[in-house]
Amino acid sequence: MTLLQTLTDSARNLAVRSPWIYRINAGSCNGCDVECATTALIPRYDVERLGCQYCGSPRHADIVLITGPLTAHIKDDVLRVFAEIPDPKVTVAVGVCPISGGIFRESYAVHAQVDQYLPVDVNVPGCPPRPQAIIEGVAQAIAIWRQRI
Amino acid sequence: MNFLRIFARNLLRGPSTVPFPFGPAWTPARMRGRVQFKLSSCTGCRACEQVCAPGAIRFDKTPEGLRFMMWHNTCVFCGMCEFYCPTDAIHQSDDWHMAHAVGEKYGMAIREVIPYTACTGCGMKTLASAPNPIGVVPPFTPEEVEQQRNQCPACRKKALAERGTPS
Amino acid sequence: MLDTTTIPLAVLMFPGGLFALAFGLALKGLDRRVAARLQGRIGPPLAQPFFDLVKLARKRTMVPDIAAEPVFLGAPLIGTVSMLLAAALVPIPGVYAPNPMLGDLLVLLYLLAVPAVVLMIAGSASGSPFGAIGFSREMALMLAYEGPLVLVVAAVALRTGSFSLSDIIAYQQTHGAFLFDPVMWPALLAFLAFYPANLGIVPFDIPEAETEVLEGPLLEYSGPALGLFKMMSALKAVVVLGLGVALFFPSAPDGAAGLLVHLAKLVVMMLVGVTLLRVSMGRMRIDQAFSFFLRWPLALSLLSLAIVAAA
Amino acid sequence: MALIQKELKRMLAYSTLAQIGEIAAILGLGTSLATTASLLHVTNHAVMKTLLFFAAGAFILQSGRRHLKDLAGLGRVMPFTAGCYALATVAIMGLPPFSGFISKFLMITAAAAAGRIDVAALILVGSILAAFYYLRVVRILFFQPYEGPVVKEAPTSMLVAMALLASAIVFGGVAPTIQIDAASAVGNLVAARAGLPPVVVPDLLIVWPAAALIATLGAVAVWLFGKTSPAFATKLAIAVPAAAFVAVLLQPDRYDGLSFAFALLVSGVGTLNMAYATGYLAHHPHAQHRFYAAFALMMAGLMGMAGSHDFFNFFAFWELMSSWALYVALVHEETADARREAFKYFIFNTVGASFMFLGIAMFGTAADSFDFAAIARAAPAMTTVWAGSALVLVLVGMLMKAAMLPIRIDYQMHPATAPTPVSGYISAVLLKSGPYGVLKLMALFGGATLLDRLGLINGQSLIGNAIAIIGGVTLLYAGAMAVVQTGIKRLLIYSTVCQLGYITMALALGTTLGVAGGLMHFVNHMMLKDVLFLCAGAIMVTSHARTLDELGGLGRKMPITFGIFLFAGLSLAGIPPLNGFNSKWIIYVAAFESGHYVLGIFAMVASLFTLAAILKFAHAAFMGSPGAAAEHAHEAPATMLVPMLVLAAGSFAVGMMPGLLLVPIAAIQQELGMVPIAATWTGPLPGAGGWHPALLSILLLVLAGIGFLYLRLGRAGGAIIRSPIHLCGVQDIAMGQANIGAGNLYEAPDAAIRSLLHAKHDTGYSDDDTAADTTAPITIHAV
Repeated sequence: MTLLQTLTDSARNLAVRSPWIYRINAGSCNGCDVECATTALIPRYDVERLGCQYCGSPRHADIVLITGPLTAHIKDDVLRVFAEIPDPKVTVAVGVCPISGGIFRESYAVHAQVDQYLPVDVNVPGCPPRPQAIIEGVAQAIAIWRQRI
Repeated sequence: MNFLRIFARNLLRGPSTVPFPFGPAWTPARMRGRVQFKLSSCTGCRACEQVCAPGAIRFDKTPEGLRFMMWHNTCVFCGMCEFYCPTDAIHQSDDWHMAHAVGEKYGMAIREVIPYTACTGCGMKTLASAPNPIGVVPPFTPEEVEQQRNQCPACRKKALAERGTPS
Repeated sequence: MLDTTTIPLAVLMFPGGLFALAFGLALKGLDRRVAARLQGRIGPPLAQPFFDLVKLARKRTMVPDIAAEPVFLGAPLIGTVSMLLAAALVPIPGVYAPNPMLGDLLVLLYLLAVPAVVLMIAGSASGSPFGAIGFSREMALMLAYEGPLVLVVAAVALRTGSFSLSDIIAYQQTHGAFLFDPVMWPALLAFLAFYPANLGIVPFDIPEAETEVLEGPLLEYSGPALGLFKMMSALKAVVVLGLGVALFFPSAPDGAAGLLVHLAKLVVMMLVGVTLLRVSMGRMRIDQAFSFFLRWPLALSLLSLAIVAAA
Repeated sequence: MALIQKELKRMLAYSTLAQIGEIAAILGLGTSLATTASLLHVTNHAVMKTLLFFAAGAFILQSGRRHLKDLAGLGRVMPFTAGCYALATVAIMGLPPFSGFISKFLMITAAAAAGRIDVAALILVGSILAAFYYLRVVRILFFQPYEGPVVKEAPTSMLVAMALLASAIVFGGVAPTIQIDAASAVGNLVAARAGLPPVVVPDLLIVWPAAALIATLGAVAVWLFGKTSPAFATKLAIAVPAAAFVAVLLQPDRYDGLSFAFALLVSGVGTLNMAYATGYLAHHPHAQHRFYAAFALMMAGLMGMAGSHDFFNFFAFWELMSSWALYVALVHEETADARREAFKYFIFNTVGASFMFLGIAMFGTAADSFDFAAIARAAPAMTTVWAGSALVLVLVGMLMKAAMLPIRIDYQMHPATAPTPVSGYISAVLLKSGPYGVLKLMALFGGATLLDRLGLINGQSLIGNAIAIIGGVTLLYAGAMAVVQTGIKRLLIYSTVCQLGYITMALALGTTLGVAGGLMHFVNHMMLKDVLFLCAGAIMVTSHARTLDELGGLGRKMPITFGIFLFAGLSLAGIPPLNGFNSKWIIYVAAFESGHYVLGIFAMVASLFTLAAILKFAHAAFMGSPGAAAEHAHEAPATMLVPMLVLAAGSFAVGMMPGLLLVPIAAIQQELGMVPIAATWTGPLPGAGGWHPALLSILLLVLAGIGFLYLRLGRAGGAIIRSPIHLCGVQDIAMGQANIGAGNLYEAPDAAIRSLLHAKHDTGYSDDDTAADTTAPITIHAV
């Protein structure tokens, strides 16, 4: 058992070093989206050091960044795209909107807390949160993802 | 062909990446980060509750005193509360390390109770908040302020009346 | 039968299977790191493609409900396997000469077409409209760059008089490498325009554009199937660059030094042709790319054919 | 004049004038052979014309109508009379195996013997015109639906007379010796009085090889039994080609090497296609036994041609194979398109055949015997101009058969409206008779005899180079056109013409490697293209679609057909370990070695076009999101799947062991007097860099096994999850709208090819043109 055990453990350690990021915009004002973009692309906060890479398709995703307060109009689309992401996945709610609805908390058009509908793992409050805060959130997400992979 | 020059410069100067997760990160001086609350200087005027756009700050009366609640996960860090707080009880620090697991979602809050004190005049429960007399002629002397600190609003009105100044 | 004992070793271990795969992944890692450094950021660790493969191996496989499953999952397998085999066909001057039973330049040329075909079948088998658009664009691109490639191969074959890669290398060792032979310069330029398109590098990776068509054919792939595609592209890099080296400047010392020189050449070709191009250019539209290939690469390869025929 | 006639009897009268004109022209030549030929034609024409008038009289008596238009569909109501009429029409057009053909052949030979090529050409043009107005009547009689009052058959007395005349025609064709002796006796009398030498008539007896005989009699039997017991007739239909196959096997000495292989292939693939046809036509059975009979007769023609030892027999069976038997098979579905396209193809074949007819007549008369060996011996004696022009005429006839001329390919192609088994058979086998004939002629006249005298280019004959260049240009042109098509069968037919270009080019190279590559591709293409057509047939049966845009996502409902199609398609397109690539590889190496590197480059680029066309077909039909046709689609029945599997297995076997084809090819080359290629049963491919496909395939399979382990890792977490495709979360797009149809694939190259070849968007079905308009750049076909 121990050989298999060590094998899977070493595989997990290696696998954890390449989390791919996918961003779902659940009706956000794009403030957080711009911050998420800077975390990956701008040389200053290059998230690729952690092995992260933006991927275009939900099928390739490991860490899912959700921004925006999940407006009613787009709710079921987001749920459907979220279902298309293969397991083991980790969800990071970026910005206060997905966590609690932020400014739009009591609005009729917003299904405020995202984690009523989706299992969220890490919250990164802020409107928008600093790129470093997002990187910190992603680092915590990677730690959680290590157990699930 | 200046992109070749840019490449050369990048290669020579080396990457300008901030080593954040593996090293400390620079924070700008006037960064509007996490909100901090100093209980002692809060006079319970509830101005911040009025002015908080996302409704992150809430007061409610409890038997021991006026409870102040502030939920970081709704706060949009606009800084209005700090601006309007007369006694700068609320202050935005530059701490942005607020990423947290979903477990402590409701843990990211400040819950402080401003204790009631018995009114020196009539023995009623009141907040020990210093009066803020505006437009009182002649202006209060410091020991008058100290003396009225522990009085309920009713006694303060009486004290003002005795002083003969229009409130 | 010829001594076929060396073939399984060649295909599985040294120039073929594991070695080509490992070197391909290292090449990809180096490419991503140098690209990051050119953009002034640190970039991923060198072994990043290897971590990607291990992670993909541990994820669940999802298949679209309208996809034809055997073709959907079989396509990446065939692509990767054909590239593993093609790696054994590419000679390493001074170190490894492929066994003639395996095949010559023409077989290698059409084995190179197999990954593109596999990508197309994967795109349309997945049933998604993005995949279909990716399929249509991949075929348009292939129709564009195959012309110049065939002409270049014909020019080289005419010049050396045979299709077997070992003879081509021998010819160049006696008559001087084509790199320094002015007659073959147009062919070299045409080949330089061809191999970024074949490897799907940014100016020409229109079929798998992340932003426009959400990675086209690879959209519906997850887990190990996607890992196979990544392996395929890594192997294809090794094979195409190896072909470039064999065709244009194969002169190298024998033994271990020859291997190092060969690997160094591959790295140089990768850095110049792939990384520099990838970082400095934006992605073309499909009709631009199509008409680009029918302009000067085609003209150059025709010119080279004419010169070689005349000379 | 006859052409513009509307009324039946006036048309017949004018046609009689035309025939008399022919007879007078031949009589005018004055040679003894000419007089005999014209006398023979007088007797034959008398019989045929009276039968035509009898039948016409019966029509007018029964239906009371004279004009051609309202004779529509009479064939259904008065089968025997119309049958006799049709038989007489075919005979008078000079088509084998009836008496008209013998007399027409003798007349043309007489004209050629007298050196008057212009007269012979005139008669041939006359017979082409005749074909127009004769066939028009048959088309109206048989292949148009009949509406009108009930009309009973002609009275028995007339029937008996017609039967007698019909049997005379048939007897005159099959055993013409009695008639010829009688005519030549009279001819001698006339010649003696005019002081001319006695006439010597070449022996014009159609020698039926056993296999051809079985197939013909079988065809007639199937047609007859078809009326009474259809089930038995269907089984008989399958038995006929099988019996022919056995007959060919039993008579190996009857054929030379090349023809023996060709005959085996003809009957083998014929059996499979016939079995497939029984399944295919079971869905909308109408007059399918007439179809089986025509199909069997075509096979008979092919096998007879393979077994022929002299030009007369060769041409007789060539005509039988590609004339009226083919017409009946093509026009089976009796729609307006089918009639138009079949008529167009019949006329094209007649024109091709008349070229050949003239050439053969010139050869025959120059060597005053039609036997191959005799002509070969006499060839050096002929004047270069005479022999050269004869050879060119025959070659043009054969190339037109293989749709090789690069101009207006869509006229030369066999129609897409034919039922799929026959159009598959034509593509795979019938069109191959062109290259087969070219190779036979090259071998017969190769080297010192004739070809070299006609000019040499760096060691190869001028004509050989010309054919190779024609082949090269055609394969590029047809390949490009194939990419642009969206009609199901139209696409496959264009790619057939492209592959035939490969074969003709390879054979015409003349080098041993070229001929070997050509022959190997000959067989590979026969198996692969037939499988592709059978798959297309399976699709059309389940979805009744005709263009690719109506299909989509059939792969899940028809997995076996999809698997076979993908295997055959990729193999034909030239993917390395498969057999299509092996033969193409030999052709590339041969082209480069024999100095034709331009043709080699054409070949390599064209194989890419084939790949584009095949993948477009596979995507539009099998993969992609399911269209309307996919709901009720179901897997093809067993009778259709078995032939496909047999052919696929055959091509896989050849892929693994190329020796299976190479060793017989080496034997054939030995017999044709060439240096045979070095080939052993399990050996690698011939040529300089000979590699072994089996080695590649085994290695691929081993590596695939290892790769599969990596693939299985993904399932560690349980079964594969089936989830809807990712449309960015949008739910209200109907599946049909999400389908990228065949029409809007490859926009950029499509536009380039269309502008280059100014090809319009046609699927071969006129009424479909309105549906798929070409102006809208990208039209998403709504469900």
